[in-house]
Amino acid sequence: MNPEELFLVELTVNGTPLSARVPSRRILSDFLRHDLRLTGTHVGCEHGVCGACTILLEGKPVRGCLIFAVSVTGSAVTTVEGLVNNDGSLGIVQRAFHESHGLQCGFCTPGFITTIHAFLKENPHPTEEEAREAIAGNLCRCTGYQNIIKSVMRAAELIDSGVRDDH
Amino acid sequence: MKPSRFQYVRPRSISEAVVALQRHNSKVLAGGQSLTPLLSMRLAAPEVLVDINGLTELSGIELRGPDLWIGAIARHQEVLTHHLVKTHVPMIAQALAYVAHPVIRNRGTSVGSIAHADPAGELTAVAALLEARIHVSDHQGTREILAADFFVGPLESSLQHGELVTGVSFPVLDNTWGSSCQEVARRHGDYALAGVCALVQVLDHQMVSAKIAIFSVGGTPLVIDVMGVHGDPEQLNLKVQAQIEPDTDIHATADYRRQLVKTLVVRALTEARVHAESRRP
Amino acid sequence: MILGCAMTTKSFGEPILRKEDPRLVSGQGRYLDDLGHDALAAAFLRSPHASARILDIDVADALDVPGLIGIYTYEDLEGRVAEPLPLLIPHPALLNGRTGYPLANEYVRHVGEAIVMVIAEDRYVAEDVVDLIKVSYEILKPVVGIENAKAAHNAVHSSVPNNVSAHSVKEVGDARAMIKSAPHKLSLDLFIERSACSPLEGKGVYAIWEEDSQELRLWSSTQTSTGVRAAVAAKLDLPLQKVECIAPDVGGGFGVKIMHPWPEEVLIPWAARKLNRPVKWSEDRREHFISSAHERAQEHHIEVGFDEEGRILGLDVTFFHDNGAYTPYGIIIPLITSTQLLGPYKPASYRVEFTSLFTNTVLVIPYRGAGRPQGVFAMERTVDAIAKYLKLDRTVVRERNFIQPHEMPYDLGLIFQDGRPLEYDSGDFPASMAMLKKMVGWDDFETMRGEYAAQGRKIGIGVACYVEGTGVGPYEGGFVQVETSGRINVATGLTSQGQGHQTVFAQIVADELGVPIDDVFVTTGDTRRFPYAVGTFASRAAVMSGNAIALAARQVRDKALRLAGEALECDPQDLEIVDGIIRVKGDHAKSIALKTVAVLSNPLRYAFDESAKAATQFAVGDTSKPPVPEDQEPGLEGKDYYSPMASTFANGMHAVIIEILPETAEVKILRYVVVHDCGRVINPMIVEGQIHGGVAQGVAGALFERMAYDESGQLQNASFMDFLMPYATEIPTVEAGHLETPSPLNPLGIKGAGEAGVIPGSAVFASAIEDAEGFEIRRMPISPSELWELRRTMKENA
Amino acid sequence: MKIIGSYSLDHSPAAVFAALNDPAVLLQTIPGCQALEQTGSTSYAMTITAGVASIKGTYNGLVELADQNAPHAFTLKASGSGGPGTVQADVRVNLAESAEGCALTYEADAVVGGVIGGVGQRVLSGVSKKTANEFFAAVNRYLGGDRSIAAVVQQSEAGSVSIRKESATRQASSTSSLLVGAVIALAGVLLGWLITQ
Repeated sequence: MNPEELFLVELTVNGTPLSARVPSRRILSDFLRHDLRLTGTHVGCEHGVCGACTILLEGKPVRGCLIFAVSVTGSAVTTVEGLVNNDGSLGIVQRAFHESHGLQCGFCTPGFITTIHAFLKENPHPTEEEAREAIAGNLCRCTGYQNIIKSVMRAAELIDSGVRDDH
Repeated sequence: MKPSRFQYVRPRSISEAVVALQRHNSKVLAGGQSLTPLLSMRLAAPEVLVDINGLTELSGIELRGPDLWIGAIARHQEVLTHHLVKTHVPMIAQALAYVAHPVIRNRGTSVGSIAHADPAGELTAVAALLEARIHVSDHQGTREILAADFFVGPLESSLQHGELVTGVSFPVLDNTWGSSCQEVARRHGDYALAGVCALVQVLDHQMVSAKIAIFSVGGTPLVIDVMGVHGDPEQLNLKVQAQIEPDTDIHATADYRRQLVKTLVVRALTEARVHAESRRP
Repeated sequence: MILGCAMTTKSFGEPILRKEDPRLVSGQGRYLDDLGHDALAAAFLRSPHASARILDIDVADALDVPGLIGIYTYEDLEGRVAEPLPLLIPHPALLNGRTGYPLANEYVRHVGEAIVMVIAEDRYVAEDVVDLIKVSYEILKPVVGIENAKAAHNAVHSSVPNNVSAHSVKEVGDARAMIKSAPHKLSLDLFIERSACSPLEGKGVYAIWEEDSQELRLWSSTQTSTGVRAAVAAKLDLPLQKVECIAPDVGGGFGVKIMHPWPEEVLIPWAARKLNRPVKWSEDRREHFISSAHERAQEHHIEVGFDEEGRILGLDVTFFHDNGAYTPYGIIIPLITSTQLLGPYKPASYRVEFTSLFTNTVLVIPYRGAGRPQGVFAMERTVDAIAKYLKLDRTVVRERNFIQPHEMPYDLGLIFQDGRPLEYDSGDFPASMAMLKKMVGWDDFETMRGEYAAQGRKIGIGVACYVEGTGVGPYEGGFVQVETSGRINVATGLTSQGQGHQTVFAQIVADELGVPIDDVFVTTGDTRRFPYAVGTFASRAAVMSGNAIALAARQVRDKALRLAGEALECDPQDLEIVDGIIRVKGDHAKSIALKTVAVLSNPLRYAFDESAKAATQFAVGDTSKPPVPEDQEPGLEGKDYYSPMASTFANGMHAVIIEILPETAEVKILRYVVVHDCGRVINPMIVEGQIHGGVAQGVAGALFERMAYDESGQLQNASFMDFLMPYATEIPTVEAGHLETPSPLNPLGIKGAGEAGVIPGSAVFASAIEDAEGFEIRRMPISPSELWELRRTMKENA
Repeated sequence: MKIIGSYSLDHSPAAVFAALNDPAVLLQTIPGCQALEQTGSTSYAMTITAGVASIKGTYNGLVELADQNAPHAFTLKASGSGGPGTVQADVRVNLAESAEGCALTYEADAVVGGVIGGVGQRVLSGVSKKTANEFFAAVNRYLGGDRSIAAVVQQSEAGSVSIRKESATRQASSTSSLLVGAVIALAGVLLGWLITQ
């Protein structure tokens, strides 16, 4: 059997240009985690249901496990690591999760945070039902979602109060 | 759960794409939201994957004559929120609201969903009900397939080896028409246990046309003209039940699916009528 | 209860924000698959058959895959690795315990059992190789489901022809005679189906063999790193001192990660040593479904006798437990069901008999709740049936059967899962019920029902009670150390999977020592930091490690005060510690920093930094005494263990109001109310979070999740597409009320809270659905389709 | 899982029975059948390419037959495996006279294992019924004189397939049992499920 053909995949990840040569079948979440070593993006099911691998592709949340890295070369990607403020303090959604006990084991959390970050850009003043709807494509086994919804509402409050968020 | 090897082709034009699709055991990669899990589970192992995500000429959503054209790589979310869709073929947006979750809709394509011919696909029902036309290219030329001829079986279309769906055109319906998409799923965003789309025309507060498409019940979307019986729930149900052949699976019995269809048909027709009335200026 | 000392910033009992969070929300967690990027990857060929004999394994086609490192079958295993996996919890009633091999030895007994291990440069390649290996099987007739296991036309293990792994009978009083003579009798058959923990992170193992020092370091996504360490050392024939096991951040456990060693926990270290290269295996979702563990499947037959008032005179429970293909974790689940079924009630007599059965399905170990959801379902359905029969309010029958507060501690006359007498330590069940009824508006419900009925809507209310033995032994330990920088290091051996241990244990230490919580750093699940431990399960971490750490902190405090007393020339009794400063009560000028005492506690020869200079031999010391007094040790640190006489018993009561859609039989949850008593609460925010998560799993288990095996032993819903773990849109907002009945059994007065929320799920929904529909609900979970079919059957029968 | 289905053919039960037991016919009519050969007195091996759209794979199967009662009924026991999974099935086929010609009914008791069994439930029975109908339609056409190769499914096959089909036909023709074909036909139907996901 022949060695696999490699493709150069170049991404701008969290503002930094990064690249690696990988086979065409490398899944984007694996590429970020193992080739670029950004392990904040998690993989919970590899079939697109759990949402733990959600990242922002050109600002829009997508499932990292349902995209081939080679297919998005040249794109800008934001992961949960990239939502930290430039001074290292927590971004608004991250802070809201901390303040609202929106996580327990933390495994699903990066996918929620990226999803909610994008959601609040579009709808900065959600109702609780809209918040529930917004997170309804992500699975969490620990929290029962109640405090995640609370976190969405808290993040909206923080945005309103003018708390710093670099992203 | 990792895909097996494939040769990756990223064509720069439709003509390059259809040439690449001539290769043995090739498969189109558009949004990949249905295909990638199949690849990761190794249920599908195409030798060649033709990635059309770079074909920006296929990303359009536009009016073309009497039709609304949706290109092969227009994402569900773009379609769902597009003003032309909302204005001219609102049923598409009504159906897309049920398709998975926003994050999936950001990447998945509406045309890909039709090409996938999933019996639970909301858009297959919309395409069938609106008599949409599927535009196909291969290395020899192009052709159009009527939705009624396109869906052949569960996950199977009349698409031939080497063919690429470039877009789907939906006839634009004026504001005398109303539509609705209704379904019941176990969880929010899941494949429906049963679903019904309804399309009605109302003139002078009189229903003059009423058709439904049933999905997730049987292998292909089933279109039924219910004009005449639409006002009589009993006759309506008799007519519909005679034509469906639901299966029992781990989530629902066949009879429960029949019950859902009975309920959803009425719900969809009622809502479609309300929708038609609401669209009038 | 803490100490009788003054504290300015008490954190025990406060909703302190979690110390874990900043790391985890910013992507800086380190879960198993985040480690070892350059390690070799393992993948497994797993049986597609539920019962088969392996005839041949043909690897010829697989050998030329670039990147392949090794292919291993049972024949390749060496030494104790080739022996059956250990039976972790033997029990006299477990007559025929059976365990599997790390790789199947001739027979496979469930779909998913590992047959071949492939090691390759990465996981993609490893899976390519797996695809090219051909195994031929002689397919045998599988045993699936309790009925087939009982019938025993086929055997899971040929050496156990009747499929019975265990049988047990317990009696308190003569229940059968009491039922016979009771004024009223009922019998019920009740079923609960299989479900599973399903943490978002699967299992995983990463091992590094240090050839030079002949040492093994392994990371496992486990609920017990000490257990894994001991098991792997034994299997690999290594001295314990040459093996260290670390649980990194763990993405949820809920029980499935307490089992050890999993086959992979033996095989990956074995391969790492054999190849002298780091090796990693990360379980994927499909593997988790078919090769980890499930729980819950039980079939119960109940005979109950009661008086006119609804008081239970005799309760006779016979149940069958499906333990899957193997019993590595013993029969803990049916033991818990049999002992915890009674909940807050005191039937005059009780008999329970269970039979545990082998089936050709994934093995069974505890899933959050561990046998209690089934027991509570059985008991609560029985109580509801009595109420219905006597036309009494369901809560009234419950109240009449409650153990009363003045009867505490209450001995149930049974032996609990820890081998000790089952005695409730505390609890006020009538108060809990009163609170629940008030919160949910129980007494006004008929008005609400009428209002809904007037709109053509159908609603129902359900109630369920439980008692949960928590904080089981045998022990946990705690270590507390004050560094000269003022940093407080705390270690305990048990592991964390999201319970907030780094926060709650820090809260305990901050209060005990009088230091800012920010200075306290907790390590869990690392055998290098604390080698003696049991593990995180049975709602035991707060009770066991919390108390051990408190005791260790008290040692440190005593030592600090003694040393400070010497330095300040005063009686330690007159000292207090506030914000890390030891000072004389009432004379705050006279003080010494705790970190300075840490310097003094360790007499030094060498001044490696400024603070150390203060402890060198020419700087300090009473020359009339040795530098380290005879009964003392250097360093300001303490270690202690907590080993209780008995478990503590938390309790709770849930009520739910549901609406059932008339046409589609979909169940909508209108309100979900919880009253919970877990003794003194360390961090109410975290306890509430545990309840929310537990309730979500309870809802899931009642209305959504099941393991849908077909008759041939194929799991038909082995993905998140068809195993219906609920999203936010399916889970209600929980309204929680708290009672605090302190446990008299431990220094902190606490009880466990981890599992509570899930326990009454099936019981409370069955109660509510029955209330709404009017017919009996005897099997859970229930889907809209099943409820609709049941409704139709009832109508046809009527 | 149990699959029950029926099909109405325009020819007599005897003609249908004969066709279903003629390996040459079966090779032409089983969707995706590539090759078959006798491996024992009542056992046969077959290779089948099956699937929907371009999601296809090649599978190897074994078939045993029993309970033959010409021209009314027969049972086949089939098993097969490929990348996505395994299948074992007992299929009872009954043929009865009808106004149209022959009323064929089948009842399959099948075990679908591997990945496909775990994730394919949503469409398994739909796909299997459809594949069965395609097969019987092809048999019907064959009996009606249409000799074009299994039109429905073969359209998308590459050229190399038909070459292998020809060589396979020769192997098949050498088998003696009249029942082989029917058995393999239905095995093919069942195996066809495998890669439909």
